Amino acid sequence: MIVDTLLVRLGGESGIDNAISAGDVLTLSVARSGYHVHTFRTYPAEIKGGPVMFQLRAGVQPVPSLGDKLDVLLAFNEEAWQLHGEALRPDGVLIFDPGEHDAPREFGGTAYGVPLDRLSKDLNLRKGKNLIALGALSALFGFDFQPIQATVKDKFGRKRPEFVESNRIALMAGFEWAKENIQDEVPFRLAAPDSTHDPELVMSGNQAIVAGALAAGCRYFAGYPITPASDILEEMAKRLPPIGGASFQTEDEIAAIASVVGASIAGVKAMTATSGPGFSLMQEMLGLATMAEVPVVVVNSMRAGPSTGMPTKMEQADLNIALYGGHGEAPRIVLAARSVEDSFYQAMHAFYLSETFQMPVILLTDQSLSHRTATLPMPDPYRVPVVERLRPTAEDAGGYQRYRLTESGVSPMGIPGFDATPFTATGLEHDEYGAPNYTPAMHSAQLDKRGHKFERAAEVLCDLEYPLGCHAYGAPEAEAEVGVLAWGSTAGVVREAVEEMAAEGLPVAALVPAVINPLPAERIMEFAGHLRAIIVPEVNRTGQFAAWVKANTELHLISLNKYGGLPFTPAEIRAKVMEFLVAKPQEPAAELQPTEEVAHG
Amino acid sequence: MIVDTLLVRLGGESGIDNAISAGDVLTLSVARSGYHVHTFRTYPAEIKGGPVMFQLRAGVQPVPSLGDKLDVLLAFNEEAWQLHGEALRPDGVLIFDPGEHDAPREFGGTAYGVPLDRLSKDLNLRKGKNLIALGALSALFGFDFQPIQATVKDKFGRKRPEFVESNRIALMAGFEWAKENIQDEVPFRLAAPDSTHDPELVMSGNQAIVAGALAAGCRYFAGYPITPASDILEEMAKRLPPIGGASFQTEDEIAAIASVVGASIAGVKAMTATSGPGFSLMQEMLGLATMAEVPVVVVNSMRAGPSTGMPTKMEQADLNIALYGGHGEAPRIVLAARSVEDSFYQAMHAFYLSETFQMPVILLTDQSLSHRTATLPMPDPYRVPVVERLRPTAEDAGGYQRYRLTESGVSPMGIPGFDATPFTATGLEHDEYGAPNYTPAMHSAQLDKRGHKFERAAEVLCDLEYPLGCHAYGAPEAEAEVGVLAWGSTAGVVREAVEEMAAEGLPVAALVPAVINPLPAERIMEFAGHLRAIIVPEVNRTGQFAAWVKANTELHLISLNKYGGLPFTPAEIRAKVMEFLVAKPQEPAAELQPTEEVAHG
Amino acid sequence: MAREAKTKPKLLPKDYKSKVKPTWCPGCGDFGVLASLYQAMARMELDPARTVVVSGIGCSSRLPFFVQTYGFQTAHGRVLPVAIGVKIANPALTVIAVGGDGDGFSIGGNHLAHAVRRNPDITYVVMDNEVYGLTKGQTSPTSPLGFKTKSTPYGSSDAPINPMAWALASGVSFAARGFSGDPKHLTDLIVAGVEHPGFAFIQAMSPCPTFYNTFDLWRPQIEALPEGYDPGDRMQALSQVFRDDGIPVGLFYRQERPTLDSHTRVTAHPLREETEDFDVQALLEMYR
Amino acid sequence: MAREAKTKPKLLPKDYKSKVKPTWCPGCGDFGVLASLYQAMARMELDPARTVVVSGIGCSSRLPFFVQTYGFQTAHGRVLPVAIGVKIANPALTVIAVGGDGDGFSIGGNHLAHAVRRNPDITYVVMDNEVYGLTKGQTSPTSPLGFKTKSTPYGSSDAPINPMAWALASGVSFAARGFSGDPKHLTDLIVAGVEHPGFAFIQAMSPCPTFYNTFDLWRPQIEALPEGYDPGDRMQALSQVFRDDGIPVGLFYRQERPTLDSHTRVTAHPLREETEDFDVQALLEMYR
Ligand SMILES: Cc1ncc(C[n+]2csc(CCOP(=O)(O)OP(=O)(O)O)c2C)c(N)n1
Ligand SMILES: Cc1ncc(C[n+]2csc(CCOP(=O)(O)OP(=O)(O)O)c2C)c(N)n1
Ligand code: SF4
Ligand code: SF4
Ligand SMILES: [Mg+2]
Ligand SMILES: [Mg+2]
Repeated sequence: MIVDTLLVRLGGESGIDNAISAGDVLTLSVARSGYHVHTFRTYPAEIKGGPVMFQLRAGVQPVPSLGDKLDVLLAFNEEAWQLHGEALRPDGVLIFDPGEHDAPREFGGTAYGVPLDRLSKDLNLRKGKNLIALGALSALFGFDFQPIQATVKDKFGRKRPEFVESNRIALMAGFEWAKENIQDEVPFRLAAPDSTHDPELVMSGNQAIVAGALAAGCRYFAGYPITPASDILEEMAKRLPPIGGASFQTEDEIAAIASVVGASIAGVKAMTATSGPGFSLMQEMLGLATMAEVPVVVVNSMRAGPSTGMPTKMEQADLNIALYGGHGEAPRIVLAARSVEDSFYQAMHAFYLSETFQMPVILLTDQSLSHRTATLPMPDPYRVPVVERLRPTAEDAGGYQRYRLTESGVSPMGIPGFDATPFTATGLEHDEYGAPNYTPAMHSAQLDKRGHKFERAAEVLCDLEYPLGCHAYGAPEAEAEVGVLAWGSTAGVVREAVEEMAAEGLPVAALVPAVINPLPAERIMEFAGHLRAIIVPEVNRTGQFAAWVKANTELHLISLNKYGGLPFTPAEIRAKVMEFLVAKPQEPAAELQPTEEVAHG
Repeated sequence: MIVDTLLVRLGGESGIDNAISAGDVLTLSVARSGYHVHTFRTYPAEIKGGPVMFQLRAGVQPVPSLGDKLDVLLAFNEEAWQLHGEALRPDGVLIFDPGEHDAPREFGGTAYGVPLDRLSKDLNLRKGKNLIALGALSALFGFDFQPIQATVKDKFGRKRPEFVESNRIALMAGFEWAKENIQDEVPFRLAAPDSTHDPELVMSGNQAIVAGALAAGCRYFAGYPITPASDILEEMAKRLPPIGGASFQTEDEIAAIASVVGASIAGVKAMTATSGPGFSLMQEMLGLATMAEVPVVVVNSMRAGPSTGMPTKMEQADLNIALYGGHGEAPRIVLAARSVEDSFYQAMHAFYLSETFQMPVILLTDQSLSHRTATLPMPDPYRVPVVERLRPTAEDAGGYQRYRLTESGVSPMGIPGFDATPFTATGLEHDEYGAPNYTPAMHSAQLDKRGHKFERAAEVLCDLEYPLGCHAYGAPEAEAEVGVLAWGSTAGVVREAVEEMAAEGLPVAALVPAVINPLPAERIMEFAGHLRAIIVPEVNRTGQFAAWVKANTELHLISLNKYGGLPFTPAEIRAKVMEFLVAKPQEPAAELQPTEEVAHG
Repeated sequence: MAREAKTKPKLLPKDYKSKVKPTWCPGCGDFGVLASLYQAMARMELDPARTVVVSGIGCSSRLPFFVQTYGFQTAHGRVLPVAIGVKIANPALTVIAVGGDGDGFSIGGNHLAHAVRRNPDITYVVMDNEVYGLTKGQTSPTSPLGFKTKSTPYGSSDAPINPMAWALASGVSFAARGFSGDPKHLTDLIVAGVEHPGFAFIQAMSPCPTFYNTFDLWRPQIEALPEGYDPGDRMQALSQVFRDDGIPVGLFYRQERPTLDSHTRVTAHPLREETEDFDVQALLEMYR
Repeated sequence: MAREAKTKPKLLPKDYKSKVKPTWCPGCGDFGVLASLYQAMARMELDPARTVVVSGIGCSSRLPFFVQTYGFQTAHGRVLPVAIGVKIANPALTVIAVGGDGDGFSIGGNHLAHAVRRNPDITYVVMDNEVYGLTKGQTSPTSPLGFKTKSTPYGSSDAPINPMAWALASGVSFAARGFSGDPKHLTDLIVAGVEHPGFAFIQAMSPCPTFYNTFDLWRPQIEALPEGYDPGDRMQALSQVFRDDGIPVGLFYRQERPTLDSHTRVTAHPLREETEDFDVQALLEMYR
């Protein structure tokens, strides 16, 4: 059977089977062959030992989500079969190592035993199993051989040339063994790629954020390592110095955000990136940025919490702290990236908003998106304006008022070394010059100033267009009966489920805003229109986004929560939507779904 | 005229006029004379210099609020008149120093010039002005002389005996000068106190919290100085060692909450206290306490924010961070103290809940309540059960599961040195034994466990009675047409305004819960009943409590916001209520008040 | 430090092993430190129910799970203030804090300096691998200048911290350095540290073969402190820690001075057991 | 450190005075430090538009408001990481950090140690009054043992921190101590600190007459470093800072070593001015 998408999962033991690096090589080479790809991976929190899995979904058309049941499972050991067997479709393909375990009896699909360990030992390759497996996969599914080899060379060629050769040998060994020993035709094969255009880019969500930030003019980064945000620090450390910027690993997250605030005071677009525990630590300094009106961008890549939680698993549970995390009334703009491509645009967007409104902007992503690699069309950086903060003019020179009470709430910001307008910024309440002032009138006025900026941001954000604004999928909204309202990385699964259902003629539409605060409430109300039910899927227990939308719209929403550290699958979204589609349209929504529903995951 | 309450304000320059210490002495002595008292004070954030004010309201009956217009203003200097003249009732009494300025022409009430500075210089007293002023006040208003002298002796007798004598001289000098030079009868005089019962206690809100915590069994405190919470640290440092407890000034707030978590793991009831900036810093460790299920109590005394804000001013703007401040899903119980007396009970309550549910409890107070001194009847500590956390039994000894998935969500907690049940607590997600576990099923189950405890707390809290539960004031709820729903220290003004209106026959009732999370939503719905309008006054800009109630009840609420760093006055509450009472009852509430209202303060 | 009555059956090092299998990479230096800890615990016959091992976050901070005593893995960098809370709450407990160089000297550096000056009776073993293990190989505060990692691809520009000098300058009352490749010696140091009444800081050089394999680099440099070395002389200790040749190991400094709990607390009982009957009414009467 | 072209009219100390009137108590030691700073600024002819004075929170941290340059009062304890951000972003600026002993050695202690090892070209003046002024007189990390305050009514049990030793142990490249009662000497130290290419730590002993009046206690103890003292010798510096008689003042230590910005940055231009044309498309192409 020729299929449009193929979903392959590699499961093994961390530090032994190198399933992740095999997956990375496979991903890049499949993408270079012209397919669209979308990956998902989970690591243990241990460095070595513990189960890892890497999953690649390749398609002829764009693949917005991680997919549902696996087409192919490559199990390096028995535990991998036990962990992932259930995820394999009944008629799927299992590739296992007969040296590790027997073909599982209960499995009714096609099972191929490939003696990975033995072949690797025969070749005297200590870490060859993964490339042998790739070779076998290629032989079976007719993947092009060339790009795999080229990818290995690209990835390791400079640093470890001997590695390239041993990998080539391993690849060939797996390939040839499979050609010789497995004659059956595999049950499904991916259709040929669309060869009419160049291969797309292949990036991770975190790489896209870095590229977007650099495109927006970010030239200062400071951070402290933390999973799953560390690679933003690492990428910045690599990219910034050559283009004249600076990157800096600090002693902790407080120092990171503090130095970012300092760099911004000195006139540079600056950013930090962290995850939950570090984000909690940054709350005080974020309040200072709001109070002193300093533009800063903070990326928070969410992982399962609370506390240290599950550092290598995903969750969408840091929305509340992003919205409300600081003491006092300290508005912040909150964005959530929806895909790898969107990560690029939202990073640019974050700088646009932060410079325009002179306040902190928080960009949320999560473990699944940060570490997702996916194909994307070359982004167009001109789609997002690159702006600079408002600066003092000659008029301001005498008696410069840094915190002048303007109508928009935004006032010109002098930069040391560039503007002859010295002033002292402070976290204390202050008058228009910046001097401490505790009178009721001034406190109210400055609170209003900071609030108005934010409220004005809501207006600006109202008519955002693609790629920055709300994304809509599925049936035309006027015809839809059931809606799905999602945020962040859940966008992909929702898109896939809803588009598929709409293609089947089902009246389902979806809306996914990127700007979470200020929420595009009007657009959401418009979407809600005459929908019978609005489902809000999110990977958390209490429905943080649903509560936020309710607080802003008073809509009745149906929460679909999953909280096991893994993303939704399209099938889960579809199942929930179907509950409401099968119900008679006459019944009012409230009766269909009197209480909020929770699906454990 | 004989009056039931008298409102006196002392305004001067910090470090020069000693208005605050004069106020403290006056308060204590008036209370000892058998009156009820209620104070309010604002300091500058500077140590010396800057305007301070101290306000005492004394009454024959309990005085729940700081009152409205001043009956008496004692202005130590001209600035004090400028700052506070407007607050003085037109027919009020102004006492000023003619050496500082002339009697203000625009003032139509009674003005007495008392040469405070000259008298003090004549007596060669460097810091005597304040006691001279008290002497004059006593002469004019017929305050009892004896308690003032006794109070001075109590306060300073041991440390500075020479001070007692010089103060006595100053007091007498002011008294005699006024007797000699001012013959007029003052326009109002306080009625004689009710002498049938003993004088009540006189405590500050922070002192009441400390007493309540000690009564609940708190034996460990750690904190870092911060206004307006420092005196909790100071009081604990004084009180704990003599009763066998320990108190500890740490290097910062993170260390404070960390050591409290450590002390609690070792089996001791432990607490810390801070204000906004410190509370922001504690968010990560609070998440650990939720995750590892460690009982801790954190007092957050709110001051005007964001950032360093206005450390000596009040605001009710830390509700959001108290509810939502940590990353991930980390439920916490949130209480808000409503009065000095309630501070005692809620501190006990906090320990009751924290030990019962093995989770952090946040007790909110604010600058105005922390530093308010007021009379209160002797609290009854037996009204709040003193409990200990659930402990392992003999059955648990083999294969002890610290995080057993019980129905209630609460599982027995072993204490090192007391229980032979070693286990390792962690901020990682864990299995029932406490070992790290990242499976979806275990993460969901443990999130549910932690969530269920909290949800069960909601049930327990539903039928709380006085003093812990909701306080209700004013007209019988069945008869009320307009309701006021308040929280925290705003309780006092609301009570006063609503009781007065109800006494006038107006159909107004108020409800003030102490437990903010989980919110007693049913009780609030019951209160809402058939009310035409529900007004939610709070000292912040965005209506944090109103939003929280809406999220929990979907009620339509009318926000009354004031945000200048000062509390509401009863008149402001009354004015807002009247807007809705004068409207015809036929009109629907939504038309009366289509948008939220904001009153600047 | 709590010792058990000698009537109980003697515990062996393996009795301190918990059921949780160490998750460290094969060859990780931390195995040596863990083995030393088991040995030291057995030698001192620590009562598992009266011993608390506290840690932060990092590979090294996983250690408490592997020890069959009470344990608490806290948040990154917060091991010491938590340990101090435990100790003040119950001075009868043996409190051992452990962690890594990132946990202890980067995010947690200030708590170290302040713990040191307060001198709580806690033993703090830092497994120093000069790298961030758990987050996969970034530069740590003890990494050498010019160190190339993913977070410093052009080489680290920060002079490394000298943790021993730091502790000595902050007034530490016990400072020692060991090597995970010599668990016997490390065992001795841990025993001495636990028995020292006050804060004992032990820098355990513990290589990370996965991200910075220093076994071969360090082993030839490890050497005992010079003969006749006097651990009572702080200036001498400082001159040893500032040496730029070799990695001297041993007890650098020891001094007895009052401990935090001897100050903070009126008695040395667990706070839970404090007998003082507290009469809240009497306290409240003071406010009349 | 940025110097102005000599063509502009010479600025006098009073020209660095802002319109905001100091809010300190009469007699506060910080007045002396402020006066020294005005003097030092004038002597170096610092350009107010190219100078940034950064602080934390405390009485002493109010200082930036009183200086007519750019200023930033940050959060309690965070003065140094903010100052470092400013400096890296624009190495052409003169960055002066100021604060108190609580701000710098208690909540902010770790940032000091890490700033020191990175050696940014910043001058950090700590006004040490051995007490928390702004919060009304609690014990600070430099308060003497046994110090009785509202937060330590039975006397402080924590051995004080020795900030100079701390800085030296962390590898500071310039360490000096002055006294606010001798503003002339302090001026010289500030000038030397600002001119030093690297991190200059200056402990300015600055009494708080309101909560801990040490003028009379300290004045007789203040003395110059011994004759022939060599500020190039770290061990000698340490032996001076550990002295328990007298309060030696002067330049304890100076060493030139690469600064943070010389490492972190490819050029010494303000980042805003960086000319490298960045082509995001070229970067993106690398991901094909
Ligand atoms: C607040 C916070 N920031 C960052 C992290 C991520 N993190 C976990 S361990 C670690 C450093 C580990 O290094 P080290 O302490 O040296 O331990 P090792 O793994 O080398 O033993 C970091 C940065 C975290 N968990 N929490
Ligand atoms: C996070 C935080 N914690 C506590 C405070 C309260 N606070 C303000 S200043 C200060 C200490 C001041 O002492 P120091 O730094 O020595 O300055 P001084 O007033 O003595 O000059 C404290 C604890 C705060 N503003 N922020
Ligand atoms: S990464 Fe390094 S420190 Fe961590 S377990 Fe592996 S070898 Fe040990
Ligand atoms: S309290 Fe002390 S430090 Fe603060 S201004 Fe007054 S004298 Fe100076
Ligand atoms: Mg390490
Ligand atoms: Mg100080």
